[in-house]
Formats: sequence, C-alpha cells, structure tokens
Amino acid sequence: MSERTKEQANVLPDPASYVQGTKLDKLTHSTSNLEFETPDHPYLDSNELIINMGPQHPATHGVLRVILKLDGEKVLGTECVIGYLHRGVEKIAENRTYTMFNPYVDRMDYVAAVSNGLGYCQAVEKLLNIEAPPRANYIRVILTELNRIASHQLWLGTHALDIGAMTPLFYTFRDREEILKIFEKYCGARLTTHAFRIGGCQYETYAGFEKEVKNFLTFVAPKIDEYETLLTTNRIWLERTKNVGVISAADAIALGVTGPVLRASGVKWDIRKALPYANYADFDFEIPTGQNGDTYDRYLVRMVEMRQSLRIIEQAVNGIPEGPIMAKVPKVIKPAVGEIYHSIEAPKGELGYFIVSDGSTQPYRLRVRPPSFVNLQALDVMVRGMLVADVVAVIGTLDIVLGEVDR
Amino acid sequence: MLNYIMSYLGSPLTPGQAGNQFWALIYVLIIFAGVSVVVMAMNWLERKALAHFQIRLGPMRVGPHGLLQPIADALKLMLKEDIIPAEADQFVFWVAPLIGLLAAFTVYTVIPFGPSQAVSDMNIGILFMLGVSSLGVLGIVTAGWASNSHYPLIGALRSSAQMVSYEVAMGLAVVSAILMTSLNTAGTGTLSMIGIVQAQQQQGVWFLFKFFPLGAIAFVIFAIAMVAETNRAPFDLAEAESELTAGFHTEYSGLRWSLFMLAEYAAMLAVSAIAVTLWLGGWMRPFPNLLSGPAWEFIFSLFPGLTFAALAGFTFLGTIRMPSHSFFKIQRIGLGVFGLLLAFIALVLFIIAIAGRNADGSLAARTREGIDYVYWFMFKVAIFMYLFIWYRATWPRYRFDQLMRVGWKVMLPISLGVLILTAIVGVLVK
Amino acid sequence: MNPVLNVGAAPVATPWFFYGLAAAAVISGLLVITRRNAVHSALALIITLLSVAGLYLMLYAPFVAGVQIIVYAGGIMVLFLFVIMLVSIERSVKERQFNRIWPVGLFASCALLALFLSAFSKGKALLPERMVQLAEGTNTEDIAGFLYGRAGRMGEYTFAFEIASLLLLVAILGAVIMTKKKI
Amino acid sequence: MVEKYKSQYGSGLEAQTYLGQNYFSVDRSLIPDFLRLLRDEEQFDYCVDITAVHYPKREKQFDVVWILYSFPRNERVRVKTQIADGASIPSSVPIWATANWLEREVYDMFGIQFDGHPDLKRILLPDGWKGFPLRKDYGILQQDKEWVQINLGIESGQ
Repeated sequence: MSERTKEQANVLPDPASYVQGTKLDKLTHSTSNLEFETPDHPYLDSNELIINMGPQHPATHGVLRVILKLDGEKVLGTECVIGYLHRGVEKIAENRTYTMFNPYVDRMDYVAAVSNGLGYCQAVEKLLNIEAPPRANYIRVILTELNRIASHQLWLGTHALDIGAMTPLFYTFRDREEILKIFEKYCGARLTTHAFRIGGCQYETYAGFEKEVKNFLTFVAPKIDEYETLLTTNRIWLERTKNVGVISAADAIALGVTGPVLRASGVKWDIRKALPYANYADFDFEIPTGQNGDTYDRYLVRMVEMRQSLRIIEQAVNGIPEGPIMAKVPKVIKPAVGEIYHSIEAPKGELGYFIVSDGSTQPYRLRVRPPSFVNLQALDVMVRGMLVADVVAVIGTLDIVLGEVDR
Repeated sequence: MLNYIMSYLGSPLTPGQAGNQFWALIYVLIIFAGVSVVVMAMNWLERKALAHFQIRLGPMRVGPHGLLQPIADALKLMLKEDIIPAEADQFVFWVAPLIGLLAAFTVYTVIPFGPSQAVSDMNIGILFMLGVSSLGVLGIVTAGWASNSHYPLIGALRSSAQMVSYEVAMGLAVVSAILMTSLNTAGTGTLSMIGIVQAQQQQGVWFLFKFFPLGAIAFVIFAIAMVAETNRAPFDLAEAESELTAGFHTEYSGLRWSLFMLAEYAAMLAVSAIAVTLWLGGWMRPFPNLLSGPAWEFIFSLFPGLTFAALAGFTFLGTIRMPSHSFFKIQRIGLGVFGLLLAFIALVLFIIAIAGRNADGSLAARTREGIDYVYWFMFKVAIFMYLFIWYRATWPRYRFDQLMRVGWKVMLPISLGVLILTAIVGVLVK
Repeated sequence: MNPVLNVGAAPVATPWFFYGLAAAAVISGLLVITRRNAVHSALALIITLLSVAGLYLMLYAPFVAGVQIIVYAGGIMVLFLFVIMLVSIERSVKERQFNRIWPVGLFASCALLALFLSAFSKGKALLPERMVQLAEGTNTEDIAGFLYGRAGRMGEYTFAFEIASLLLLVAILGAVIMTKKKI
Repeated sequence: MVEKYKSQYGSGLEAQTYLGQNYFSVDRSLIPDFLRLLRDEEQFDYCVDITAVHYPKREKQFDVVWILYSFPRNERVRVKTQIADGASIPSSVPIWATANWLEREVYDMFGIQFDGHPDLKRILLPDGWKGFPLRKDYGILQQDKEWVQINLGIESGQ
C-alpha cells in the first residue's frame, strides 16, 4: 500500500486511471482490471465479499451508502450511492424569489448554515452589484468563523467516534453548545440560522454580544488543547490516521478536492486569502497546510484552523466598527439579466453559487457547488487497497454532510 | 457432572470444604448468582463511570441515580422479541450464546477467592482456566457464522484471529509467572491457582514485583492480552460499532443478545481474576509481611466495613444534595434507604471484624478471615474492571492489521524474552 | 465424602461417566463425517474432542485433558472454523458426500479394526496387568519429569520430545515459506 | 490570452466579462480541445464545477457551463457552450477527474449526454426515474408517479 501511495505522490497519473464508478458487478470474479496486486492465495476459493455500508450505518454520517468490494478486509473498490436526501434545492430556487430562497440554503450544510447563508447573500449582492456595509461584514465574519469552529468541532467528535474514541464527541458537543447559544441569542435559531440578509444583516448585535464572543474565545482555546491531549499524540490515534487515506496534491487538484482536505495535501490555497471576500483581507491569519495528505494531516490542519478562526474572531471583535448594518437594497430584488459565480471558503471547502438571472424576481437558474459532494468523489481513490476500518476513518476525515451532498 | 469429577480430582486437603460435593454445589450456586449480580452492577457502573468521563450523567431516571436501571434493562431484554433471521442457521444461532456463556462461567470453578473459598483446586487450575476461556471464542465465531450475514461474519473472522493470536502471548506471560512458583526449596512449581497464591505468600512478594521488572513486564503483557481476549476497547474489533455496526452480534436481539453481554462481562471478571491471582497476590492483603502483627491485622480487617461505610456516606451525601422538589421525594427516600442498607452492611462488617479480631479459630474469626480474603480479591478485581472502563473512555480502536502486528511482532517476542530471562534469573538465584 | 483413589486402573468417578463420554465421542464423531454442512461437522468435532478430554480426566491425566482443550478445542478448531466459514455453504451442501473409493475406505477401516482386535486379544499377555499408578495430584509433575527430567537425571523422553519440537519448528518454517510469495 | 485564442478559433469563440467575471462562449465543436488547452497551456488545473442551464425557447436549448480555476494564476474563468436537446457533448473526465460526478449530475438533472463518460448514470435520483427535474418544463410538484408507486408502494411522494 505504501509503495502505491509513494508512486502516486511522485508521478502525476492520468486522471482517467482513477475514475470512479467502475461497475462492480462486472468485476465480481476477477481482479484483472483493478490496478493492485491479486490476493495472496488465488487458488483458495476466496470469493470477494460485497458489502453494503449504509444508508443506515453508524459511521456514514447520515444516509450515505457505500458499496464495498472486499477481499477479506481489504477494499478492492467502492461505489457511493447518494441521493437519499435529495430535496431538489436547485429546483426550489427557481420557484422562489431571491429573498424567499435565503433560508433554504441553511438546510444544505446544516452544520455550517451561517457559511451557506453568507455565500448565498454575497452571490446575490454581487449580482446586484452592491456591497454590505463594513459593520455587517464584521458581524458576518465573526459569525462565520464561529460557525467554522462549530463545524470542525462536530467533525472532530464524529470522526473520533468513528475511529473508536468515544469521549471527544461529548467534549466537542459541550463546547459547540456555547457557539450555538451565541447564534440563538443573535438570530433566534441554533442550527438553521438564517443569520444574514441580502445586503447585510437584519439584526443588530444584542447587548453583550462582543463580551460573550470574547468570553467564548478565552473559554474555547484551552478546550481545543484538551481535545489535542486526548488525540494528537495518542499512539492508537496516530496508527489509525497516519498514512491512511492518502491523497497527493496532484490527485487532490485533479479530483477538485477543496478545503482542509486539499490543504492537508500541501496545497496552500484558501479562498479567504486567494480571492478575499467580505473583509477577510483586513485580518491577519495563517493557512495551515499538511505534507502527507493523510488523515492525520487533515486532522492537524483542522485543529490549526480552529485556532486561526479564533484569531480572526478576536481581531474582528476588537475592530468592529459602528455604522449601518444594511446596504441600500431595493424592496423587491430584481437583478439585471446576467450570471454570476461566487464562492466562499466554507468549513468543508469551496462553496460556490452560480446564479443566472433573467431579470425577474426569481433566479432563472441557481447552481450550488457543494464541497462535500466533490470531496466525496475522492473517497474511492483514498480507500482503495486499505481496510474496512479505514473506510470509516476516511469518510470521517472527508467531513461530508449528506444534506449538502444530496441537496 | 463436571463439578462432580472436579471434586474428585481436587485434593481432599485443599480447599477444605470444597472437596465436599455439597459445598461445591453451594459454591457453584453462590458464584453463579454472584457473578450474575456483579455483571448487572457492572453494567450500571460502566454506564455511570463512562458517563462521568464524558461529562454526562448517565442513567438517572430509573431509581435514584439510575440504581434500578440494570433491573429495567434486564426486564426489557427478556421481554423483547427474540428474532432469528430466516436465513440463519437456526440451531447454531441458538447454541452460540450458550457456548460463550458456558465457557465464561465454567472458568469460575477454579478461581480462588480465598485459600478455601473456591469451588475446586485442580492441580491444572491455570491450564484449565486458559483452556476454557479460550473456548469462549467459539461462541463468537459460531454466532457470526450462523447469522449468515456479512458484518457478523467479518466480526467473527476478526475475533477468531485476534483471540488465537493473543492467547499465545497471554500463555507465555502466564508461563513466566508459573516459573516463579518453582522457586522454593523443593524446586517444584504448581499450576494450581491456590498453589500460585500460596507460592507468592511463601516467597513474600507479589509476582508483579518479583525479579523486577520481569514480573511487571509479564503482567503488563497479560493485562494487554486480556483486554484483547475479552474483546474490549481498544481491541473491540469484533464488535466495532462504527465499522461493523455491532459485529458478531448484529443479528442478535433480546435475551440472546444479553447472554452475549453477560458472557463478555463474566469473561472480563474471569481474566481479571487470573491477573490478580498470578501477579497481585490473589486474596492476600497488601503488605502481609511488612505490616504484620495483630494490630495491623485488625486495621486491615476494618477495610471492608470502611468501604461500605464510605459508600453509605456518599449515598447520604447524594440524598442531602437532591433538589428539595416534591418530584424527587420518592427518589430521595429510595436513595436514603439504599444508603441505610449500605450502612447496615458496613455495621455488620465492623461487628464481625471486631468480634473476630483474635485469630483463635472461632466461628467469628474464621468468618472475618473469609470476608477479608474475598474483600481483597474483589477489591483488586474491581481495579481491573475500572481500568476496562477507563480504556474504553480514553482510547480509539486499533485497526485489524495493527492489532495483529502488535500481537505477533511486539507482544510475542517480549513475552518470550521475559520467559527466557525469568528462567535464567530463576536458575541464577537458586 | 472422600474420593476413593486407591484402585489400580479403575477410572475416577463411576463407569456411567465413561459410557456417557464415550457415547458422546462416538456419536459426535459419526456426526463429523455425516454432516453435509462443514461448520456443523466442526462443531461436532469439538464435542468429540471435549468428550475425549473428559475421558483423559477419568484416567488421572488432567494435564493431558487441559492441553487437549487448549490446543485442540480452543486453538486448532478455531482455526478450522476460520477456514470453513469462508467456504461457500451452498456449494458444499450440494456436493456428493462420499466419492467412488468409499469401498476402499471401508475395507481399510475394517482391516484396522481387525488389527486392533487381534492385537488386543493375542497380545493381552504382553500388556501389564495393572497400569503404573501415578500419585494423584503430582501427575503433572510426572509428565514434566518424563519429558524434561527430574532433579539430577535426564527424563526418559527428553530426546524424543526435543526431536518432536524440532520437527514442529521445521513444519512452521515450511508453512511460512509456502504461504509467502517473496521472503 | 483572449486575443491569442480568438485568432486561433475565429468566430467559434467569444470572450466576455460581466461584473468582473470572465467567461468564454465557445462553439460546441471546440469543446474538448479548448478545455484541454485551457488546462495544459493556461494552467486551469482545477475544474470547480460543471453545470447546465435550460432555455426551452431557444433552438439550442442548453447552456453547458464549466467553471474553471487556475491555482498558479489565481484566476477563475467560465466556459459556456450551447447544445440542442438530445445532442451529446464530449465528456471532460479525461481532462479533470472531478468531472465524473459533476457530469453525472448534469445528466441526471438535464438529460444531457456526455460522450466518453466512464459510467454515465443517474446520481442523485434513483436509477429507474423518468424525467429530468431541472428542465424548465418539469414542474416543481411533478414526480415519476409510476416509480414511486412501484418502489415505495405509496400513491405519491408528496
């Protein structure tokens, strides 16, 4: 396995060689057209096992169904079956006005609803060619970064649970609760927040908002250390995550993988830095990268990202200006004919909105570029030749949300 | 029948009463009931302890602090529908949990809770124990196969490979402890469980500290292997929840499933008992040589009572701290009564300790001795049970190939080395 | 009730235990070869092995009984099951249970039985009247004495024992080499 | 860059900018070559998204849109082409591996065929589903009643 991954890292392979969705039924009794070695005992009657993981399985994070072809415990191939949570968000968008559609985006990546809302609002603002006022941008940044921490915390808990460490789950949920409390106080909702409006924010911060956010910062920093004491140097954790689910930078780019998964492969790319939106250009923060592109690096990258988010929030809370929170937006939003693509760095990767306007009050076409969906495609490349236990670890490390995969 | 044979096999001298079949039967019944009750209590303790590790409260609703939860669980499991999958191998599916349970409980026939507090004293005690506990895997393997389903089959394959591998390291660690028993004037060791503890008594040291660090290394290897042997975290691959849903017992439900749980906890207790017997001096109290004399004897005999008194104290504290809402009235009364019960037990234990303080062979003295033996044995086993819970709360799960690698490439060479070194040091010391 | 242990070769406990265990061993032995399902056969074989272990116990050989349980029932049978479980049941059930050469097998087993019977009847005089009575409780030590030697002198079978272990070692190495493609 | 390609392809290519975002409208016949060129020559190594837009009133009903990004240039560009209903378009899986699922989704939602795709089948909707939901003539409440009745055993999924 390690030889294979080394090879992968050195040579940029022809993308066609790892295309997904090779029909499993065709391969049932031969391994000839698979790229890895044949089983050690071809003369034993070693039927490959086809296992159906999900859609109801403790470790598939929702209703993902993965069909695994196994030789013993070794994964020969996978096929993802998705769509169990398909709600037709893009179709709904075509039948709602721009304002009416705003709450729907929260239901896609429901653990990072604020990010979804930010991406959508900014895309429409761009289409209208308006800018949110600075104070609104600061509030947006604070809430979005809080949401990134919450999303990473949820990821960490479930990922650790998949690998068998039960306890971090409860620690992360305890601390995520504090973020949800801030959301609830700000906009009345905890999960599907609908925090932003097109043109800015609807709500002014509540009294004591800044103090609570600052309290949260001092509260959560030692908690992140606490998670790390449980996992970072834990021998079993290292063995379970190092060299597991390796994806090289070339592969990651070819497969369109974004977010922490891409950064762990060594590509220093973050939309907040590369194509700054809101007012991320004002803040001083770093983009963590990994070297090996394995599960452990992705874990480290996300841990550092949480700390960097804290840094951003601290700067934003200290520098939050006075002023209006809503730009001048017409009562009825009717963008001119045209199309726009806008993307933000969601906790899971590049979340893009492609909106086509025909000049009416409803989007003519609204396409969401979901990070989870595209990242999930890399699963097959990452788990081939590994063991069943690694499939679980890799699904966890991809940090997918099925609401976003299926939309 | 087995016990009938065992009683004949057992030397008529040790363990005193157990040579008698009537007593053997009584012991068997006591142990069967006792282990079942302890398993239920363990169930509650594990849930509570795990919950507190994880900043939760655990069961709180059924009875004060969830004290009646095990009973509710047992009732629920008994009343649940018993599903046998249509495609399963009916007979094997039916018999598999019984194999596991049988193996787990048979082990208790040789566990010495005291010099005469055992069902039998076989001269192959430890061999028998290892052999029977290794039969437990048959229950898991047949269960996984009989379910005729993929996840259970993978679980069964994993657990059979795992248990066979770890038994080797475990056996070698045990052998190094047995070697230490032969360091007496006669030069003959023993396989008898009671004999092993007596050997530690004669040599005046727990085998954990013998030839330091050799005994300690063997003990650590055994302590790791026993976790693997009982399929507990971090070696719970056979029932790895996040990978195989529930592993070998995925298709089991209701009472049959609870038999697996019973067998698992019984096996945990059994392997802990082996570890205590072999390395931690079995029923002996701490420092029997250093702190000897009637005064120390008396102080140590107060420990059982003190333990129960402390438990009663905590219970009363909990009663006081309960909210003074009328909703909690019944819970408060229940907890108070439970505390009183514990206090009563503590009182009885104190009375026995004081009444039997002179080692004069009277009934009170013998009772006190018996209680001391059982108490210290159980106390040491309890430490291991707590460790089992602690492991589960702290560590992620090993992957299968890593588990095998640790078993064959790390534990086996180390235990072999320890065995050889122990033999060499034993000869040199002589 | 004090167990009576002074009768020469008389088995421990009552003869009924012998009959029960022997019957269990024979019946489960028959099941081993007649069951179509290989896993059922393996389970029956485990019962056979355990019954034989019980017979060893009756013959004052607890050590052999214990080793029988550990090695055969606990170790080898688990590996057997491990392999058997991977074989497709549907196919093995359909296969013919006995192949063409069963008359040969029958003849061979009858001949073996006749050999045993004749050896038993004709050579009875050669067998000792009573078995050597091992002191109960030190039986394990006696085995150790035979195999490894007692204080000061070599055991009767030490050499044979070491040869056997060497043979096993060679077998293990051979198995490893055969299964490994490249070393 | 634009000039270079314009001279190369002539009328088949048009470069436009709207609200600061650049896009090429290219002829369908240029599609695999132009995309490959963008990847190899211009370092657009990351295919962000592939999607389509349906204009039922047009003769060539569909716009297929590639959104590309270049890491070295830190620049985003869109490529658009028009195709008729029932017409197929060369798959870009050999160019960017990520196109696999994205093209499957476009096929699933619009019924656009991609030639040379390794496994073109529905991804979000069930395999036997009839109809392509993101076409404008597909109503928001519309469903494949037959499929729902056969597979779910209920009258309607709504």
